[in-house]
Amino acid sequence: MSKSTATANGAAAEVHHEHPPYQRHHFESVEQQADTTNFAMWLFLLTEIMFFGGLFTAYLIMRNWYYPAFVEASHQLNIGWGTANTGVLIVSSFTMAMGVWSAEMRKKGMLVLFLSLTWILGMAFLGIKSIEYHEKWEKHHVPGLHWSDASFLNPASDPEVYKEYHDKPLAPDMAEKAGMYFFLYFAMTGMHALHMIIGISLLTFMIFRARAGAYTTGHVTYVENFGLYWHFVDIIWIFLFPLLYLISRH
Amino acid sequence: MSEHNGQFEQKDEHQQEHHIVSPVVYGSILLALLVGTGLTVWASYIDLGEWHIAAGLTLFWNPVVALAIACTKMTLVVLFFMHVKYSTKLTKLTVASGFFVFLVLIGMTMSDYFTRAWGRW
Amino acid sequence: MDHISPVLWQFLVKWLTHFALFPPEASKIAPEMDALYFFMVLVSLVGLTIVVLLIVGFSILYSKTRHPHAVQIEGSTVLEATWTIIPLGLFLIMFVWGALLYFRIYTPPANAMNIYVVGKQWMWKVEHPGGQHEINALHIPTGRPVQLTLISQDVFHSFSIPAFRVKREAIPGRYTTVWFEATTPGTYHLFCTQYCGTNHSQMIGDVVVMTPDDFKKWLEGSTSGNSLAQDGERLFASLSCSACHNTRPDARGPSLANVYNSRLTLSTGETITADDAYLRQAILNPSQHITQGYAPIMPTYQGQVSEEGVIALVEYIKNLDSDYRVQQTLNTTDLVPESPGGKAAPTGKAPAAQKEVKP
Amino acid sequence: MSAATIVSLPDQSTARIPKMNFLTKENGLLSWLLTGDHKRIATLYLISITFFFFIGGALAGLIRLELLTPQTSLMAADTYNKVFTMHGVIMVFLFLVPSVPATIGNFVIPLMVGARDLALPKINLLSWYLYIIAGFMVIYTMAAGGVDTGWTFTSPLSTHYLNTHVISTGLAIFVAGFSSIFTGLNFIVTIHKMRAPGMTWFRLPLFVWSNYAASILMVLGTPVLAITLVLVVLERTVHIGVFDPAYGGDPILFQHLFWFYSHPAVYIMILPGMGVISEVVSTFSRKRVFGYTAVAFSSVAIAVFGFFVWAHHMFIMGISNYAALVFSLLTMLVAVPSAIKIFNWAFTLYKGSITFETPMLYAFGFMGLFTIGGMTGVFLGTTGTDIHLTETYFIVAHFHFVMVGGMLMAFLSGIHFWWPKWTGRMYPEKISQFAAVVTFIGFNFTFFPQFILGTLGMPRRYAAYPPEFQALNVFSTAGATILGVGYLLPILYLTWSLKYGAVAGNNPWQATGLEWQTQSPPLTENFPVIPIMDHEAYDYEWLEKQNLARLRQEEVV
Repeated sequence: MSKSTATANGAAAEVHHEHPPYQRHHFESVEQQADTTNFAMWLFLLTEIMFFGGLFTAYLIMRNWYYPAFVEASHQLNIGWGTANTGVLIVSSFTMAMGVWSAEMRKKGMLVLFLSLTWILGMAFLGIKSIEYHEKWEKHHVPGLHWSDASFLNPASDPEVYKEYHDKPLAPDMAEKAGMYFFLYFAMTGMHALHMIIGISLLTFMIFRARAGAYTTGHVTYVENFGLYWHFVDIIWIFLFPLLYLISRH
Repeated sequence: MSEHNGQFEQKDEHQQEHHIVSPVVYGSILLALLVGTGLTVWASYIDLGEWHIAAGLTLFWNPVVALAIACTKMTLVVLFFMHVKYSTKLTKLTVASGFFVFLVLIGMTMSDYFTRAWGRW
Repeated sequence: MDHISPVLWQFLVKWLTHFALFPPEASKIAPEMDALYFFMVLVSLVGLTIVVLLIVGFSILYSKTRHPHAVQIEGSTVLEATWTIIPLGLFLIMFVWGALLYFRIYTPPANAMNIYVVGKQWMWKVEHPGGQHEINALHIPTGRPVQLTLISQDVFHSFSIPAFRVKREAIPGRYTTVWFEATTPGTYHLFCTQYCGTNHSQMIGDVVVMTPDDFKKWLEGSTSGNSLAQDGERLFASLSCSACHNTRPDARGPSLANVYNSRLTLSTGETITADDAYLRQAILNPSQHITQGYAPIMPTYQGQVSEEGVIALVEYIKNLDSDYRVQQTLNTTDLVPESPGGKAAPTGKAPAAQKEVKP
Repeated sequence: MSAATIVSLPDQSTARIPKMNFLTKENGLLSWLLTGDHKRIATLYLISITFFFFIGGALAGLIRLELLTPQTSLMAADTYNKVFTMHGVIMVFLFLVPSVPATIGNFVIPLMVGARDLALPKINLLSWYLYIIAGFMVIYTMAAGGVDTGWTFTSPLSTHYLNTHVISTGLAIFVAGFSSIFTGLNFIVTIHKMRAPGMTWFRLPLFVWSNYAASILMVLGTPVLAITLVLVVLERTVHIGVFDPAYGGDPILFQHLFWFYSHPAVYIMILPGMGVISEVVSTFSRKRVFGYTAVAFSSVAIAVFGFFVWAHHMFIMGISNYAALVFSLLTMLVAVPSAIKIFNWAFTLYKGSITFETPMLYAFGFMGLFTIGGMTGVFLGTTGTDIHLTETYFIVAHFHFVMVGGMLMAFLSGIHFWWPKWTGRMYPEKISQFAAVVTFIGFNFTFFPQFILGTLGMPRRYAAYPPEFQALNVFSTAGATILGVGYLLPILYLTWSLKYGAVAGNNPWQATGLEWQTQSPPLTENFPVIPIMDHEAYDYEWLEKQNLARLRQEEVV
């Protein structure tokens, strides 16, 4: 108690010393502000976990029910693109981490460089994703909007997939459940892509701020917290990739 | 409890704040993650077989392995890229509680689905 | 009394005549349910009285006028432990007691007579095994366990008979069951308690409990000519299920004789009991469970067979203990003739009548 | 003022509302719409929430009127369905969930922990704007013809069979959800990081503890509801999805996901109310809360166990019997902490020095009604009796006892308790006490008959019902009118007090919380100098010392 009062006086004293420009009025110290925003970011990520949690639950149940449909539907995904995208996202996570590092080291040039790299990789991810989406549209694999069971009722009608996996034709009732897979595929990757888009738009803004030197004067909180967000989006993909692309490829 | 929290908590975070992870660590993590990705793709192409635990309850190894690798990758990202390894108890607790509730959602929902066969409907 | 307006007067009379605290106990489970219910009411009342007494008592004893200076008290671990443990104990008693009831109500006995109920917006369709159809009404005998197999053909409904203290949701796409044994003849309310759209409150009916004799009379009086199983048999023939499900060596589908309640081994290696729910799935989503040794070639009958149709098929397959008639339907393209067994046995043992004929 | 009161108002002839306070700091609409001040945002919230409460209340009135007669005489069945749906949606998502946290919590938590503001003022303002957007979407829905899914959005009814405005309502709730996520997030961060020097966890007022617990539920539960509603909307638009069996989905999955939020939501609604009761009971019996730690931890226990019990809403929906057992057992466990709280409050009165100002009367009402509400909750958590009682008026009565009898009583208690701090003025004591009593009587008249109705088997959400249920329904409606009066009175005299009320001074109730040690209405930055907490919560001796010290100073001057 006495100890706490002692430090308390210290804290009270802090009110009077000079504030850096980026310290909000209601914080006692820069550290407090940094901790606070950092903790807030983590809590926000918790909500994000639960947000995707609902989707994952739905996915697991449907996958258990309609396993054959899920297998053949996932064979329709291009594993090359998927792997590439995973790589891209992981590297972007790395560049982001490096961005945080250069902000901490107060290296303005490197910060801008790494943020831009992250931006480019993020765009690359979205580009690849859109190629995949387009492919799905071409193949009539967009449930509800542009859908046909053909490639599951008769896999042979789709040679390049068939020659790899020799899928057996699905019974009609199971074939239509492939639509369920693609519904979840679009829901999950779509939700993930949305997070990417939000991230990239924030990055754009940050790159300009960074060039103005906003984050290399000791105020790294913003970059750090954005980093947390970016890594979280990466983690979601780390799970989406095996769940959606890698259902029994053998 | 009360001593552990309060402004003391903020103090030790203050020291943590300036722990800067070296690019070498980041680099090696990146490497590990890429290797993990390669591994999981490779593993998905070989049939790892299955395990009949009981009648009507079979465990396929492929998804298990895939998820295990994914979890490892996640742990690496969380610990190093997201600095949790160097953060306060509070942050660690926050992360833990997040995953706990996530598992509650999935686990307890599943508990319903898996025990339905037990009853006669 | 003249100063009381007649409306109010009527109203009071109506209230006094209709006043009741709980519905009639017309099933075997009802008294047990009420026993638990009143136990809980008692506990609640005691609890409430304690709380109110404490609040009122303290407010009088320690009001500022009487007790100007408060005595600061940290708390008391002993007291707090007491009012943690005692409620917990009581709650656990209720939990166990309730769980026992729950399992009884939702686990029908083997000898129960089965009646199918189909819920749709906004009516209840009841299918007796003897082929009697009812809408928004359910006739049942006393002194005999009755199992309801419920299904909905659109949204969630809930089949509630307050007088029996039973309730079960009718879920689209899956059978649920509940059972009861009526004790006192009479007419009771039947409600849909799960909100199901515009005319939810019109989805009500009567449960008519009759003495076994009256019930027998009613069955005979209201039969539609065919037993449910016979309807099923016609459907079975007209959908030409027998083309595959027969005993020929080259049969593309498993024979269905005695399949009901047997353990089936699926292509995935796991085994499963062929209960009503399974049979229904096998008709509507055939490829979800493939019997070992057969190809997933069976087309789905989703959309082609109504829920009643499925029920008829299920009832037919349930009672299919020989393939004789299946063979017949193979040989003759036209529908099978009435079997004498059909009318006689309203419980739907139609094909059973063929036992003697079987070589 | 009679002897039996602790109200100590300054000398009215000299007393003035301080010139400099958060209300007078800046003027003009923009200074409000762009404010970061938690007190101003709380005020905005209070106004908007009251607005929606009275819309919801009006709808409730319509429901009760329709139920006067067994037939659908006042409105057609589908109109009735729309009315009770909108009543549910508005009351749950636009009133109960944000009621205490976003208004009172928003106002007093930073004051209580001795901070200058919530940790994230901009997020706080954003959460209000989200709330308003959600509100407008709901109003749009009503204007455009309403929605009749019931506030539970049961699939496949909501996803397939209705052609009313499910999508706009769903999105409205989605937005409202994020508004409450941000409030909760803000509270957690503030309570962790913004406490004044010396304000350790166990010196926090219990109001802070209970809001902390509720915030955890908001942050972890709400997103699941959000994603569920997104899936419902998708299913309606693209006609394929995971809920409707017609598409191969599972409606039970919807129930799981929906109740995973909507059961903890019940605790989101009640926990902050419990916090208010702790403050009020302690203050008006001049005594620290009996067993502070027990009450504090019971809040956290409710929050934690709250996540394990959701499937008790699904006992008759064909979930596995064994799952039902587990969920029922856990439900019993979560009932205990509430019991602990009730008894701790009751014993807080023991050897106290009790006065009966309006907030205390509401608090007494809360304790009585919440006891009933909680016990009847056990009826429904018990698998056996649930079969008979669920989906009837019993469940309606139960959650209205908890939500209206519990939460609304607590809300009014809190408003009356902190009103002088908020506005700097007192409301007329006698009439407010009268209003409290009227509310209590009206409430019991309205909802107690519904327990009997439920036991008799009258299903909920019925526009028409068998005639033998009429008598009790008439009683219920009669009570509702009384209740209505009880809710209108506060609006009148509180508004009146804004201009004509007596000047309250810093600490009219002689309460110990930090918020009472600063001027009322407080400064925008809350405290001239951040206080240093050197005593326990509810330390009335400390308060007396303070007062003596102040007197001596005044003598010296």
